[in-house]
Amino acid sequence: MPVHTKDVSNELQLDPKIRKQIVQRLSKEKLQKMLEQMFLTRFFEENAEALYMRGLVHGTMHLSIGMEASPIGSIAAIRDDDYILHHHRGHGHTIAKGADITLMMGEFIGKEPGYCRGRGGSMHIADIAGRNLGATGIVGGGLPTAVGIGLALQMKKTDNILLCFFGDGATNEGSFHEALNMAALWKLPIVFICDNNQYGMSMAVERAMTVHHISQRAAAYNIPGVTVDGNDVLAVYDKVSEAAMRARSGEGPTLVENLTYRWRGHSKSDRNLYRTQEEIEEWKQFDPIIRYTGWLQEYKVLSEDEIDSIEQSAKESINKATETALAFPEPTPENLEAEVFAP
Amino acid sequence: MPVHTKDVSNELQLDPKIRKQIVQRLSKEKLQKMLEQMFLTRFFEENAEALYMRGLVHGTMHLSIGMEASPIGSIAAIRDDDYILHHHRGHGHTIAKGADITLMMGEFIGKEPGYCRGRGGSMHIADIAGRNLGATGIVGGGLPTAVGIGLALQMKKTDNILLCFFGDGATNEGSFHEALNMAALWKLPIVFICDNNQYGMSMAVERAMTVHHISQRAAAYNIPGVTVDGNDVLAVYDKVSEAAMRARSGEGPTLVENLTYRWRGHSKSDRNLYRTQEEIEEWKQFDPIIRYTGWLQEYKVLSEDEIDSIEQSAKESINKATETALAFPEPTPENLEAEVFAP
Amino acid sequence: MTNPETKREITMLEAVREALVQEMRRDENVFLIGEDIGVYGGAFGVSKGMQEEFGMERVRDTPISEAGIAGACVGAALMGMRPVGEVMFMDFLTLMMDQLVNQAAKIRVMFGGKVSIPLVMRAPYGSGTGAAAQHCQSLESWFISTPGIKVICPSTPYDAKGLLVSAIRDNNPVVFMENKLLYKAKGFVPEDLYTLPISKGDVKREGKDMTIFSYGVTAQRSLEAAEILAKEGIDIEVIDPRTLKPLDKDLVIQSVSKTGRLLIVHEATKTGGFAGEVTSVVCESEAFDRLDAPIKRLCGLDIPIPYNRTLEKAATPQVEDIVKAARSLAIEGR
Amino acid sequence: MTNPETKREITMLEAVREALVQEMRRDENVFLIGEDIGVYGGAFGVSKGMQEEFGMERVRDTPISEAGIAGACVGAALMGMRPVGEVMFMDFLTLMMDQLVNQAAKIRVMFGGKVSIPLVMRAPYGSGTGAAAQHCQSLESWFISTPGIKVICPSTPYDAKGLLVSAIRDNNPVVFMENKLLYKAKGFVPEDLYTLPISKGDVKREGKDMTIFSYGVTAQRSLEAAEILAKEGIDIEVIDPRTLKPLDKDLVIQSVSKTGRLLIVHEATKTGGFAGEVTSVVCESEAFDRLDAPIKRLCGLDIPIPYNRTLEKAATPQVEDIVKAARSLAIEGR
Ligand SMILES: Cc1ncc(C[n+]2csc(CCOP(=O)(O)OP(=O)(O)O)c2C)c(N)n1
Ligand SMILES: Cc1ncc(C[n+]2csc(CCOP(=O)(O)OP(=O)(O)O)c2C)c(N)n1
Ligand SMILES: [Mg+2]
Ligand SMILES: [Mg+2]
Repeated sequence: MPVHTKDVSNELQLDPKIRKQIVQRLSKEKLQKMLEQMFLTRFFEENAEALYMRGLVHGTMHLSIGMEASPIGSIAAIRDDDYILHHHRGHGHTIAKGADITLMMGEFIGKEPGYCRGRGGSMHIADIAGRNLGATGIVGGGLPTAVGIGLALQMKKTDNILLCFFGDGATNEGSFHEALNMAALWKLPIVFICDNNQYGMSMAVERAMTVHHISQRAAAYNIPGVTVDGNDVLAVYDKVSEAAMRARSGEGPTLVENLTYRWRGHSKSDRNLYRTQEEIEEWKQFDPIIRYTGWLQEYKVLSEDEIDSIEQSAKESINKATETALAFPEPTPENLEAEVFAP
Repeated sequence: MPVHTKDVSNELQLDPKIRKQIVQRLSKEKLQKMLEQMFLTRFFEENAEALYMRGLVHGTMHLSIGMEASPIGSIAAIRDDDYILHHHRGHGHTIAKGADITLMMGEFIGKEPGYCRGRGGSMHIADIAGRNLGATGIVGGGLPTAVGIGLALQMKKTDNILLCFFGDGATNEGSFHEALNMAALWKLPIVFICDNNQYGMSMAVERAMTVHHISQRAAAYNIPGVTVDGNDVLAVYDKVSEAAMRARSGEGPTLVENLTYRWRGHSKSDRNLYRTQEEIEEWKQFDPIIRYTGWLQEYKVLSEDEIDSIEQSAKESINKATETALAFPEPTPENLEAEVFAP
Repeated sequence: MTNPETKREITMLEAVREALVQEMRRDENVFLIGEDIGVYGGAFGVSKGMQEEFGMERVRDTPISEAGIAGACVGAALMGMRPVGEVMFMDFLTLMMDQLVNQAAKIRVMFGGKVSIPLVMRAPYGSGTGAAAQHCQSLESWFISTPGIKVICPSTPYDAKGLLVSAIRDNNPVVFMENKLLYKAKGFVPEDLYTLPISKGDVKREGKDMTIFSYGVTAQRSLEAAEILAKEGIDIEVIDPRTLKPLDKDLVIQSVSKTGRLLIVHEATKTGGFAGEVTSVVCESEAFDRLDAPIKRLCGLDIPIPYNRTLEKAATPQVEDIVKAARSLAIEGR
Repeated sequence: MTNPETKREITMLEAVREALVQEMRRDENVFLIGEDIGVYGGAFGVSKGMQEEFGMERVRDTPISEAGIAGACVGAALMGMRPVGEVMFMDFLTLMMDQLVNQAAKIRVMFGGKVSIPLVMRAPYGSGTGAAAQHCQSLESWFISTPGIKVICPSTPYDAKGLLVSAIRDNNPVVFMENKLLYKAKGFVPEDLYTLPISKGDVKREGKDMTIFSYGVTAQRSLEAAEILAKEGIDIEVIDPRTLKPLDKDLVIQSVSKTGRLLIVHEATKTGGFAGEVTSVVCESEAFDRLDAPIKRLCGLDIPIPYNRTLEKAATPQVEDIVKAARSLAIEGR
């Protein structure tokens, strides 16, 4: 069993009173939007997976089913005019940042009207206009780039901030170290968010590093580090809100670790030999959507019927987006060399 | 004033009782050898500098005058059959590991009989037979290599260890992070030793990182980290001995930070604009050689006369080595391409 | 073409694994290190099952730390081991460049020839899997231009096994390129351990009208193209250097001297690619005077590899592109 | 040769600084970032005094974190700034390869052309300073073979200033190479801000018997060699591409079509170096038929640069080597 399974089930769980306070601080609209986004992400990926199985997608794909609370809770904590930078497992982040799901699906299938005109694919969805500065397929590759984004935000004297997402495995790359040090040194307006899903491909966190919590690594940069129940969208929202405030007020970066779990294999080629079926089942007990809908009902934010209808409408949106995207035109291979350099 | 000047003058100073115990644990021969090596290093570098001034040396040079206690105290703590890996400022390390000073000087001047046949120069002196695995000119570049050396020592089931040296500036390179993580994870027989001389070129440590002590970075790898008065050769010896024992007994790496100071400029082109003359003078009060000779007399290990004669004989050795090296033959540029690949 | 005396057909992937397994049985200094090479078997399954035989020490999973992996190889090699590193995709060599170029390639000369660095870095490369710009590169030219590193790129299972064994036994750093699309390609491979000489190319098909110089997957495509053109009466010689550095110049010079025409085909981008080097080698040789037409290059477009399958195909030479280029070169200068 | 209308002579180092200073005054989005570029003025003194005028934010000293510096440039460029990074020695680009190659060069295409990355990475390069194997490399061919990056390498103060300004204003990642030995070379440079076109080469000396193609310090050495050979009646045209990528192919083709002979000279290692690319460009052009002799390369030896001064000199083409090579090429094929 990976080191963190117990953490989420026990010590990290929010005190129900605090959770209730968080809910009370938020508007129904906001709480509902988070739920919508969680459903959209889940269904987007289920559809993506189905397309893949049907042979309609060429290439690879990294699903975040079971991890939705981390990107969605985090991004709910910032403003629309703030920025995000994410990584290969970035569907949730993209949806949370307000992407058009049809253009997203178009990119996933590699179509011309897709976000990246079919050049990027699932691993590289960016929505520049939506201030989603894209996804890198290089593990840890976004972290140094984040330094530059933070620097620009600071130098331009904006009050915007950046959320920089990466996985647990990425924290073993040298780029993580260089970026956190520079961001801490210059007090850049960045929140570094680790979607700790317990594995980097087949490597369990405890086989890849000697600290129990990735947030402990914040000590090397003298910045706050916090570990959160990453399957609790409200806890994530709360902790990232604090870190965002810190970043926005010029106090510098925070390292937030959202403990979560990936239900699916790493990518299509994964035979899951490095973990047990029991472990997966155990984590499915912490489905972030089921937990969230439970609380929404408990705190009387939404009724079961309302939730059902949100779920239904998300499913329909995704189905429609998929249909539309499948009908999108293909890009054509003319003049590819001409588009490499910007004029 | 850089952050650490006060540390050395106050809190880090060894309790005299402890220092006395360390002296008592060591043979006179050993204590004398450390002093000899400190003198040899100091005079080697003074001669090197003079040769440079006289235009007899082409290229660059990094002097460690004032820093001798760190490499010499550290390497005194290991066995002859142990290994070291060091960096651009590596004259002291090379002497401490028992190098032939004539071959060293020969390399410094770029002669064929020099350690690296004139191909390496001051920045790359290696004495493979003496288990000094050389110096890299890439800041932090030796750290990943150290992982491989440690791995080989462990896989071959030897009881040898490696001391891996680097500067304070190197700890901001990604390679530092990757290497320490891997070494900690696999409990490699390595002691990581930071010659913290307060600056990476013109960058004061506190302008380059947000932790007060580099040893705090050990927390990110869950290994011991210790800061030592790096101008006290006995304190260095003591702390590195402990870390060496840990490494040798299979408990894994330690991060040792030896606080010291470089009296000379970074290299020849340095105009010292980033620090004050007072600061340099203040640190000269902590001359590791003067401090050590003081204690040796205080604890009646050596008399003033004995010390003088050690000093004299070191000076003569270096002068003689310089003379011999200057008369060494130059390498010839035939068949250079043939030597690139090993047969 | 060298023809192995066996009737056993296995894939390139199996051939690579067999080379690793047999060398590891023979020499305990050989070990594997890389990301997810243990139970996962590596991203492409090359080392599948090997951890069971050799244990976690000798088939060592690492954190995601490419510089660390490369350094681990350099340091172990410095100590006399024979590490075989795996970089998951050749694109991630970007993160190993200091260790490979500034350390591995230079240590020997820099330290006066007193030490050697026998390491192999296996690097799956190339496009065609829909993995887009950051997972599809062919970066051989970086290493070809780095003194002190050898570069090998087999196009058949037979070559892969023999050359990988030689690479492991070689006393220098070797970048061993493995084309992802070829992993499933089958060929005859002897069961016994054997070596093939580094820096010896191979005539994959004899012909008299034109030489195609190619390696990796485009060597296979060139052979297909040659068969198609044979039906049109164009008789193509396909030569595969197998080792890109140091190059078997004699083979190229001899073949071109015979055919008078040279088409160089590779997947890597044209500008700055290996084809320029090969062109120069021929120009500087006696074969220059035997040329009946200018040397032509057919290489990857100067673009980051796109995700979309149609665009991706357009980015590198396919069989039909080779047919077209060779057909046009065949009549040039006549 | 383009001749500036000025009588003011300054060094290449001053020209580079002047370009930076004037662009920073003009455009507040331009900033400098690198190691020891503040009070220290950079390892070679290029930015000496600039922090006083522009402050610590716009002339930003960094920790020793090359990947971080490159990333800072990529991210800032993504946000519409125009960062100018300094890598202390070109050799340390090894530590920036992921950010430059996988991020900077690819982001534009990978994100569907919806963003651009206007960054400049200034890279002092080359040997001759006795800094040995890890501080003397000329790594241009890595970037020439990377789609999405431009490569510039000036050989005069005039070119340096005009091209650096253009590089800063260009909307793409540019590796700007500065030869260390040329920092002290003097030349006429207008005081006003001006630009020179990227991808336009320059005829540094007109001649009719042979073309020498060279850049950086070897372009200057080629000019010296040409003067020596002029006395022997050999009239050499020296062309300097100034931008290595995208290359001004027309200039090369025209010059070679005129002279019929081509010698390519560079400091970078011969094998896999840029000379191969240039050879191919000529072979693929109409100039091929005008060649009176095979194209020759005179380049760096395939070795890590040695420390010893004599060996170091032997490692790269010196004036006398160029004279010898050109003299021999002049009579070849006659
Ligand atoms: C530099 C680099 N190394 C390796 C890979 C291959 N790879 C892709 S995702 C992955 C695992 C990443 O783990 P983590 O950071 O935890 O993210 P997760 O996939 O779990 O979301 C690996 C090894 C890569 N894309 N880039
Ligand atoms: C990767 C790399 N970056 C930059 C340099 C240039 N450089 C050489 S020494 C040095 C300072 C190193 O500082 P530190 O690690 O503290 O060692 P010190 O010189 O103080 O002994 C720098 C920046 C280098 N050699 N390698
Ligand atoms: Mg993970
Ligand atoms: Mg220092």
